[in-house]
Amino acid sequence: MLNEDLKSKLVEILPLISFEDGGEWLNAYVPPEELLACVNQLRATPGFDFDYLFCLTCIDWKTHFTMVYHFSSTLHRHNIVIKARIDRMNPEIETVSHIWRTAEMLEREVYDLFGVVFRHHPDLRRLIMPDDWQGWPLRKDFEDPVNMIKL
Amino acid sequence: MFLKDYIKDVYGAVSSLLKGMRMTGYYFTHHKEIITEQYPDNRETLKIADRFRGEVVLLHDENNEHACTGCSACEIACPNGTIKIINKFDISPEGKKKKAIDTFVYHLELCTMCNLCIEACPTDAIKMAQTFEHSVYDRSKLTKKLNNEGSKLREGIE
Amino acid sequence: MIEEIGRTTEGDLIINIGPQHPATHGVLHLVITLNGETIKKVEPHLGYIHRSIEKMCESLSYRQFIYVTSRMDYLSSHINNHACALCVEKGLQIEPPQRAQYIRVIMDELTRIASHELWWGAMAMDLGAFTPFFHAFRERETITDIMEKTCGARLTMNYMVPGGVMAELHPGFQRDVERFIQLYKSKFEEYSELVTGNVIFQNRMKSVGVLSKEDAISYGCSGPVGRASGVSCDIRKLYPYDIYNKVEFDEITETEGDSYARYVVRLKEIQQSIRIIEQLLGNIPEGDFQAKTKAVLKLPKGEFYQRVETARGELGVYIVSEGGTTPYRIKFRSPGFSNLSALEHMVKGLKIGDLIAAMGSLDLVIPDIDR
Amino acid sequence: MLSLENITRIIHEWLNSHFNPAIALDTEFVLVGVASITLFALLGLSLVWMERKVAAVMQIRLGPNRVGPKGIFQTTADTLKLLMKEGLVPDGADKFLFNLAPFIVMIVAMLILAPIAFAKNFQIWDINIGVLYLSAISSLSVIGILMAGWASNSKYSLLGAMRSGAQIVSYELSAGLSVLSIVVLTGSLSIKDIILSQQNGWWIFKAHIPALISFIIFIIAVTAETNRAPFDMAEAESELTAGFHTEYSGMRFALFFLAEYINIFIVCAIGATLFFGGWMPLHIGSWQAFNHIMDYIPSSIWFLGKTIGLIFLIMWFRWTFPRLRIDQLLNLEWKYLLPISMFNLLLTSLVAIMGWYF
Repeated sequence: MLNEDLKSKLVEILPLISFEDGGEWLNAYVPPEELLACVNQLRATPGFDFDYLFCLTCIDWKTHFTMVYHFSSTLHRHNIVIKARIDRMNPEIETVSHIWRTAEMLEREVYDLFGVVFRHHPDLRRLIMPDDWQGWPLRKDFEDPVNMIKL
Repeated sequence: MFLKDYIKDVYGAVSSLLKGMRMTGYYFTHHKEIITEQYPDNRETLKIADRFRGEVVLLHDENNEHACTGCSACEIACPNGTIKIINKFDISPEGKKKKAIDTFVYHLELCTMCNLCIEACPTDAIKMAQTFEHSVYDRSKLTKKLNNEGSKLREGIE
Repeated sequence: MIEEIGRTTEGDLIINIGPQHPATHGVLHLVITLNGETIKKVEPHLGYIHRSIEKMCESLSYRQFIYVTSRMDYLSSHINNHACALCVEKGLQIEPPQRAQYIRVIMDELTRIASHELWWGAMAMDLGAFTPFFHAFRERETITDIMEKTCGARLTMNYMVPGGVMAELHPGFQRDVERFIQLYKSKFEEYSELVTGNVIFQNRMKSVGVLSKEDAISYGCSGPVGRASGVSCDIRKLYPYDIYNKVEFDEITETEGDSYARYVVRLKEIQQSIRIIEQLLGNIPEGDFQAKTKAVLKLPKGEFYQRVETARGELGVYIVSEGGTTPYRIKFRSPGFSNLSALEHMVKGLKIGDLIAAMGSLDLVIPDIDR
Repeated sequence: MLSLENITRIIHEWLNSHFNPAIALDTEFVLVGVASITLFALLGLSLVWMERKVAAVMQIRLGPNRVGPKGIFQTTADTLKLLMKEGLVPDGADKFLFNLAPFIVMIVAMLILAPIAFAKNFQIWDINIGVLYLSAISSLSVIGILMAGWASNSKYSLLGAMRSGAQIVSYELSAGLSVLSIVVLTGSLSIKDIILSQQNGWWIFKAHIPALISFIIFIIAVTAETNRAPFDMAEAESELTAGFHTEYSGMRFALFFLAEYINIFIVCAIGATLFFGGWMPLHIGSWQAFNHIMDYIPSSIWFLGKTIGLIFLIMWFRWTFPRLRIDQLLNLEWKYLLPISMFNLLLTSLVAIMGWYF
């Protein structure tokens, strides 16, 4: 499905969605509380069938976080990027790990490096950093005075 | 029928194993297939590819002159802070101040041989040498001064 | 580890496979819960080789950050560099010259062959056969020699730059590659006689670590792992980059989804790679090997995503640019990370030996997972 | 002619003519003990070197080549290094059992040496139930391995030891049955009688098909019994790092390591004795001249040659095949080897009764 078709169909189903121009794929913003409903639609609606989550990450914009989900459909070969702005002080969002199993590890990674809490995640623990680590390393304001290598 | 399958199974299994043994047996009897290189003994005959990135060197010619103008392009291009260029100002006979390098510091221990400094150099003053035996007992020996003592900029290079 | 012990029932045996273990090929740490020899639970613990490449790249310029990505999946470093170069080119909206594209694709495929060769040997070694490992290195060695002659390094080449490749091909390149292809073809029979046909090997691999098509998609498996389960996920076919749309090759898919299928896919992929190289080698067009680019690259504000097919699967490079000389945020979607997440699902209820076979067939490179 | 037989006789006569018989016997005990320990050390070192060379050439490498000519002193150097290493005992290990285990394995390997005939009339102990003694003692080595695995207080070791236990107990059966088929043909349990019965031809030729089948089963079973690849489940370095001897270091590890090679030597010696006539030279029917030439080769060379041939075969297996999984290993024994060897025993009995052998 082409980006325009996707766009028009998406607006019908999800009125709260907004779009961003640019990029080769359709960039759609959803409110974080609507994310689960939105991705459920993307996964289940015939014609969309976004069954392949190939990238899940977070961007620290200093004022807020943006969760970025890259979906693809192995059936129709179309892609979409779903973004959700979340609060930086209290980052929380619903997990999608029950829909796409790969998200379980990816969300743990994002939790580990950004501190985004995924509600209803089955096993939200630190994945890469040690269990007793303090701080969220990939945030822009992260400073580690001990382990920093300065040239 | 069961017995036939059973025997067929056994036969197939044994023959596949014998095939593997034939292969290793071939190598056991053909010693010329051995590809080991006896490294420290074959230093003289060792061929290193002429583009092999071993370490950064500053080229000097027979008059102890190099082509480095001290423009710091390599220093900027380096992702690891491997290169530090310390400049000085020479006073030319006409009384003009001229920029020249004082020390070309090269930290071999930080270098990842990515070749970006060589690419960045506008005067082709530095290049990658093919040496690869860099191990030393003291880490400080890996910090090198690349310009020779008393060397100066070649004429005509700006 | 104390919490884990609390969560298991009595009679379970908890074993650490790794971080120092011969079968994990690096520092992967799996905490497995056993009942006798039967696996009940596998839990990967990562981070032993996490260098935070994503954070490092935020302070490196667009020319500089490419070399770091060689250190992610060090067995397909050319392809990683290719992905980054392509992503930067996408942002700059430049296209490398034809010659550069040809060279890039040939180098990619050579890297893929080298990676699969190494995997083949390591896979056999995981199953206890040592000899194939050395035989695999013999062929791989010729490829690394070719790389050394042209790129100057054997493993972390840093040969791709935005806008093309760093240097002209070595004069003897074509002859060397032809010689390698000849050597490989003469030795290919050995692979099947020594390993593939072996009855012990087949029994160890067949119907071990089965991953269904739905699960493979859900777990985000890509590359040979996905294709062995019947998912058509070859980025070279689906979203061709450079000149992949001009070459003829088959996308290898199997339907069984077991370790043996993954094995077969990789071996067949080597032959497809050779097919690609043979098509391109004689036809490299004359011209520049690098497009003219500015000394300091600045990407426009925006987001750029590039997918490529590495030897292990789909690598995604996601650059978020604020318009400066360095990326604002960079994310590498690494194939090994998603493939590893499917491991527990694959081996539940099997024996320890099967875990090793399944893990070997996933072709994990730990720096690729940790980044 | 200077042969091992003569040497022993001379020593025996000299001792008996100079001392009273009790002291002479005691001295002989000591001499035999010293000789067998020396043999152990030499065998262990040379077999490890051989293994490494065989492996290297099959893997298109050179192998050890720095210490001594062709690297023959490499293993000596390694052993010296192991001797100087600290022998660590892990925390929480059962110290007594942990220290005892390598010696048990070693002692068992030494005990099996007794009835083996190294040359003509050169045997430590010509016991009339030699074969029975062999199979009884060889199944003891599993105790040492289980002890090592249990006492180490390590999960890897425990798993390895348990695997080894299951494996050795099962493969004991088919090894025993295949040995039995030769006993059926010979009608004697004595090693000496078995060798003498092969004067006019080795059993593997004389008893054609049944002997060949039992030889193949024997080789597979003893490979499994000595924990060698493709049946090295107990050590399985890609699964259990080093299996039952994960926690061992220094000389204790070296004892395990040497015992493995001694065990290989012994089982191959048994195989050579039962199927290839031990020290008996190769005789072909009525070729008198050929037989005469063969007789000139000393009997000890014959024995060693055959044994090393079999050892090479086992090494060849190791460097060619991948490892089996534990359940496949037991399947192979109970579903394939055991039925075949039982059937083969019947066939052998039939051949023996009907006199269908040469």
